[in-house]
Amino acid sequence: MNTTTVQVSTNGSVTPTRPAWAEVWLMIIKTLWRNRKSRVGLILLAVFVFVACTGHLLAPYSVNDSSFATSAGPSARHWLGTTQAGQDVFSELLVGTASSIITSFSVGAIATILAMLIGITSGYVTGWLDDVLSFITNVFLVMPGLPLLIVLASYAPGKNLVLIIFIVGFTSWPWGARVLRSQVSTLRTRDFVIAARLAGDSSTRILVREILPNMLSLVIAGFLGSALFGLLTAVGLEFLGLGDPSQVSWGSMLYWAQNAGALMNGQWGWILAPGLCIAIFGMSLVLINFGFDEISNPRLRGDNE
Amino acid sequence: MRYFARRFTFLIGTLWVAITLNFLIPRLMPGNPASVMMAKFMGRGQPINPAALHAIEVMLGISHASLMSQYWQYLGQVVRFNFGLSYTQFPYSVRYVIGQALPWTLGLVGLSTILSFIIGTGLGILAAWRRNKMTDTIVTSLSAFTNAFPYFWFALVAVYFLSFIHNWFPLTGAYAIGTSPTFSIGFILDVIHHGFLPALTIVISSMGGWLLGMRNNMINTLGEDYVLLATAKGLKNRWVAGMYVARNAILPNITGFAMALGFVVAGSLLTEVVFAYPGIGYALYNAVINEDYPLMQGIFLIIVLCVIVANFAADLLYVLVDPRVRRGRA
Amino acid sequence: MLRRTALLVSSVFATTLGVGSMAMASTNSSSSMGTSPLVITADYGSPGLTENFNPYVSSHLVGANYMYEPLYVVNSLNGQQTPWLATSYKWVSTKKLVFTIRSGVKWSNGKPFTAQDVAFTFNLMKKFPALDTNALWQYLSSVTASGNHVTFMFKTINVPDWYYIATTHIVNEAQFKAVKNPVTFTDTNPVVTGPFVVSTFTPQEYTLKANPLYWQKNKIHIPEIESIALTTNTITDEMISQGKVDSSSQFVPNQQKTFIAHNPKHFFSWQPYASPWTLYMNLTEFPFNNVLFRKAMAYAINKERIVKQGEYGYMIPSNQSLLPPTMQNGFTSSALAKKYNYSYNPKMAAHLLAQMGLKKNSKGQLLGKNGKPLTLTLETPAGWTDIIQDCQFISQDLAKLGITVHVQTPAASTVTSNLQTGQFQMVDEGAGSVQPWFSYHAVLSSSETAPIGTAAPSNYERWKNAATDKLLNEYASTTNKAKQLQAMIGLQKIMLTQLPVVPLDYGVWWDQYTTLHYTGWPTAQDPYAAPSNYAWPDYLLVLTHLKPVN
Amino acid sequence: MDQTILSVEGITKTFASNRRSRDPVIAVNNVSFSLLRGRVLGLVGESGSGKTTIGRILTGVESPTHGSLKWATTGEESGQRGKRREGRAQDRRVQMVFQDPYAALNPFNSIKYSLTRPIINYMKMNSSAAKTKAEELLETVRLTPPAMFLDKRPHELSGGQRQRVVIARALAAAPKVVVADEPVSMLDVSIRAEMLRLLRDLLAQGQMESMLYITHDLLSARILADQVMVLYQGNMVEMGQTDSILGQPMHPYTRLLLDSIPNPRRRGRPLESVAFPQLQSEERLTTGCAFAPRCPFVMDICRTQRPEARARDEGRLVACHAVE
Repeated sequence: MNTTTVQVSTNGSVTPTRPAWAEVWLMIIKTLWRNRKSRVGLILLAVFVFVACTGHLLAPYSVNDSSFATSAGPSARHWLGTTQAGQDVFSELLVGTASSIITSFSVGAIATILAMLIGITSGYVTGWLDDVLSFITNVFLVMPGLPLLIVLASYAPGKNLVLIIFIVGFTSWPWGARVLRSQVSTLRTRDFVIAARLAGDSSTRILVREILPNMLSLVIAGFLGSALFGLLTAVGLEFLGLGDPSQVSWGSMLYWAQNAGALMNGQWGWILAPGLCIAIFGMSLVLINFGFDEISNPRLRGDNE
Repeated sequence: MRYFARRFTFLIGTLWVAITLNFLIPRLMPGNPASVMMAKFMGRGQPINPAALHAIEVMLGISHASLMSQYWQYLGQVVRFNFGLSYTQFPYSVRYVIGQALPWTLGLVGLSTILSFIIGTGLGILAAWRRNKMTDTIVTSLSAFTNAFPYFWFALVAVYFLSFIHNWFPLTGAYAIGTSPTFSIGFILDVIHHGFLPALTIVISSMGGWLLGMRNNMINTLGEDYVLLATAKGLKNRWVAGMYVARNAILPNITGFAMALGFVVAGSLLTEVVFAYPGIGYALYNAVINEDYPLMQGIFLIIVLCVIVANFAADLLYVLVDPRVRRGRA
Repeated sequence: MLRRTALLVSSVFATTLGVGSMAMASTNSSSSMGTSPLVITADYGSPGLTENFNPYVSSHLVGANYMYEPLYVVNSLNGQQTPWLATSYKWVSTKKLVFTIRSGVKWSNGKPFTAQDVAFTFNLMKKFPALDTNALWQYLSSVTASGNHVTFMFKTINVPDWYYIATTHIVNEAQFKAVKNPVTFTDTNPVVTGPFVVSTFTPQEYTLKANPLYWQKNKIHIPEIESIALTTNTITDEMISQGKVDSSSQFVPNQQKTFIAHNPKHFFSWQPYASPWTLYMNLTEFPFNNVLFRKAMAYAINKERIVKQGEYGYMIPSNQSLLPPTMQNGFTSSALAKKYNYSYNPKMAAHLLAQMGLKKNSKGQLLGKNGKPLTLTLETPAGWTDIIQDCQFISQDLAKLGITVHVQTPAASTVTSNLQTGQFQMVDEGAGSVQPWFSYHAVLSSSETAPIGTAAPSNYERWKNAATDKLLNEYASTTNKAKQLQAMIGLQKIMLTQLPVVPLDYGVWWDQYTTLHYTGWPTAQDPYAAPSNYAWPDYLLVLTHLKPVN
Repeated sequence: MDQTILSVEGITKTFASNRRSRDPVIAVNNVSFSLLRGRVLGLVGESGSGKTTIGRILTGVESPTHGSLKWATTGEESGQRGKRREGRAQDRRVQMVFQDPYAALNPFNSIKYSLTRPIINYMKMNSSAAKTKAEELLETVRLTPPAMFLDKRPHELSGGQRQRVVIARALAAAPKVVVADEPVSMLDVSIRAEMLRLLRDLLAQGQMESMLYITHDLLSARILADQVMVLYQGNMVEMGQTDSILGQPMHPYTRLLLDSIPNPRRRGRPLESVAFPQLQSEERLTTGCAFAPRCPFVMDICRTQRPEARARDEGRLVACHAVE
């Protein structure tokens, strides 16, 4: 992974020592920022995260305020109209950003942690454990996710966001695990890893200090991919009525809008806005991943820099 | 042949995992399947006749045997494609309901997968060939956007504008109401007319993946030594060179093709719901909202079976396309 | 798959015979008789229809209700009785009921309909208990035919059960005798007494044609019924708004705008009230075991907001008596209703809670017995969007009183199972039944309840009261109208003063119809039947009332 | 004087070429040698000759399929090391200097981290003592002032500086044997000789007891190695004192190697790019002399019988039927 192209100033002997991980992050962010596509993605993502944090403050009305005319189309007071229960759609969109992004990132995090546990173990060990883990990974890779999720979610005793996050998270790790496994099995034979072994380091230390920093970009790329997959899957489940409809999110907005016949009723804003938000948020993740493709694949470098 | 045997073992192993999951999930979840059935078969708020309860239990084969013996029995039934009786379409069997729905999904998913693969791969080649030009920027950015679409949302909007407002396409179903399925030109045209918009939404939402994958493969292959060599040797005809590269770059996409099938199936599930297309996805949705658990489980297994058989087929196709695999050295 | 091939083959034959034409969108195209078929959407095709007209199988197609007939048609709105396959009935004693069977009725195969068919129908249910979904044989001891009379003997007195006996689909003995297992019989070619017989079937629609041997042939002006499978609500909404369907019975959001406004002269909806959505509370638990708390609930919940914002204004707030307005005739005391009028009054609710001795903490949260803030759960099935919305309103209303309510939406079967076993705090569910006594019996009778952990048939809140049981029994064991009214008023008083459950808003009979092709639909002015095309046995009345537009 | 430190006895290493092939590749075929105190053994051969594999077996990163390593001082067999799972703690007595100083140092770790790890692990020092020791080591490899280098990261150093760090790290474990695998081939030509001299000096200072120098470059072996062993496709073809091998090569392959060395007076090509027909691993001869297909003096016996290594004068060993 010949990626050490970042130049850090060498002003004398007083260069403060950054911890290794900070170095890794710095390099990644710099590389991302240099790529035009991933820069756009980062900016978009920042906007969404900002709205997620401040949505309840930005929203013109409370999402619990159902005192407005019901099922109204867009107007000056209600930019995206109102719901069948008389809530302001625009406020729901802003407030719902938080739970949608939390869903997306939590799924990404769960899937990434599982992918790391399974993929790295499988890549670092050899023999039967690797065989077993690889088999499980491949099986779940082939297993069509959404039908499995639907079956799981419909058997689940209660419908709530946390449950959806866990179910989606626990079924979306295999792709990442596979990528990480092959990366680890390559890194395992690198000279600096052998050197660390000769230096007497333990396997755990080698993993954490030698191998992981060198695959962080892959891990993050996997995280972004899972986050996108997680958002789309969670939205799909919510749309099918398998989510928690009381939780204001983009997916539950689409569920309510569809059930209230929003398009038939001329309330296009109610359907279009959450869908567009999902697509643009998802696009920001895809765009950032373009940057990661280039970090892990030097041949793609030079794209639109 | 050893390659074939390995892939076949994997196919069987995956099926076994799916079947076992399918067996375990309902049994590990809280809740009593018998009470679901009772709620379905008895009128709500009406007196319950205990004899009727028992009769229904026996009829639906609710077993109180041990988990292991239920498992063996279940395996035996699955092998014979016997998934029991559907609750909502009682007394029709799950197999019958699936048999009704499956051909439509196979047609829709099959057609749209092939279309999206061809279009996406083609555009990917184009984007790689015109790398960093206007075409590339537009095509890749657009596909980043379509890749992040929720399939069903796109379908909702499409059905509203193209079918409801403009009446260009039918609103629902797989063929016109009032016609019966026959093998006639008129009927086939009708089916295509009905399937066009669902297929289109699937193609648009799923081709981005092929496009980006193919573009990356192309750029990688273009950097390979043998391509540089070929160019140096004076393979001046850009078209020939392009095809030469594309043929090699497409190989990883073929495995991706099989992998992605699972995603396309998932996408088609939601699309079928929006279009009320009488396929397996819409059947699954209805099974879920009506809590028709036998049907739901049967459909899950059939989808798994289709996807992994398609995977297996793609593996075999890969052997045909890539001689290195054939010699057992990939 | 075999069936499918058979279907293809048969339709090929049909095509060559010129019966099933390949015309695209034959919807509402004129038939050969010059009158449009009646186009309805009544059955959910999920994903396609499955051919099944066996009236005893719960998944049968609605069309079975237009072919098989009962002894009496009873208006589901007001209990009005119309003699149908029987001409009269008589309670010889409270344990002996005799129906006189109509003569001159023919089965669609040309054979005469007899009392023997009726007796056979009921004895078939005895033989196959799975068919007996109304548990008739819990009370019956025998059913016998002699001449044109059918005699029902009861082992337990149950006068109201007349309703279920009178409205049972009567089947042909010769046909069903040959069926090995009527529980899984799909009855694709039914032999019937009713106005229609099966014509064609595809997974997307089926057609019924007028029965040429029908005994009230003069009342049937519909040559053909075309029943299109319901798919998604949205798509059906789009179809009805384009006038492609004559009768549809489903929930249409905002139908004034999405349906009626498209053609106000011809598009209509009359949705009368049915039994109420009700708040079940677990009476074995604090605080629901205190009548003051239940009264506080009745005052605290803004039912007006529920019907206007949660239910699109289709519904009206429910009376605490549990009976819908149409059923209160002759069964209610208006004086009582006036005296116990639980209209929205949060102050009164707060007052009642204070009277219970519940204190608030500094954050304004109401404290329970253990000194911790009172936190309750309210369940309703996933997918029932309007009810979920209602529950959220309830949660907001109770929050104003300092009570935290978590709305949970598990699968419908989980809710049912929780209700049955008593593992719940509050549930918003439908309560009540077609006839007043059944409503009270189901919700209040101690015979319909069970200890926590054991499945209770319908008294989920676990109301156990000797006085209630006595009143229910008094009603059931007399045919004397005056005595029945007395019992009814006693039961209402219990509902109004003890509030075992809190009814919220009345459900409605969903209905959309057009006068483009047919007139004579039931309306508020002429409520001769419940208007929904799934309403059994009411829709037989509708079909015998409809007249084509020229 | 020639005290054996570590003797390598008949090691063979085979790899399964991949999971589906039945014929394993023989990377090293029955090779024996001894590492002597204060001496450098040069291991010479073209790429794929098995020299790197031998180096890795010495370090314990890989284990031999057959044969053993024996520490002369204790008589301890190191052969059973192969039974250990990979990834376990290694024998600190053998350390390694890698070919590519860019790949041998983790770009994300500081020089201090890389250097102090073996000290902390093997010397059981605390981190401040380890830091002092690391500074000493940097001075030993002539990176001064050491404080300036400790906090740097690999990409802030030049190739030569990095290789010095790699050498310092190898010394940090106080090894008996250092395996230097092409330590200068990736470095700038101008500093190669200096680096080789550094290694020579370190051995002379007693920083290690013996060294195995792996190279494809016979000329560099002349600078560093006391003895040379020439490998061809995993087989030892010739071994002896460096001067005598270079001065009087006996095996045809050694001669070929010498002929292909770029000579300022005789224009030629470097060895690595000599267009020898590279043989597919499966097609390697399992009987007869491995070099036979390319040997200009090939005889019938060469194709049927594997030549034994036979002792010549001055401890010279040659495996060739043609050399009598």
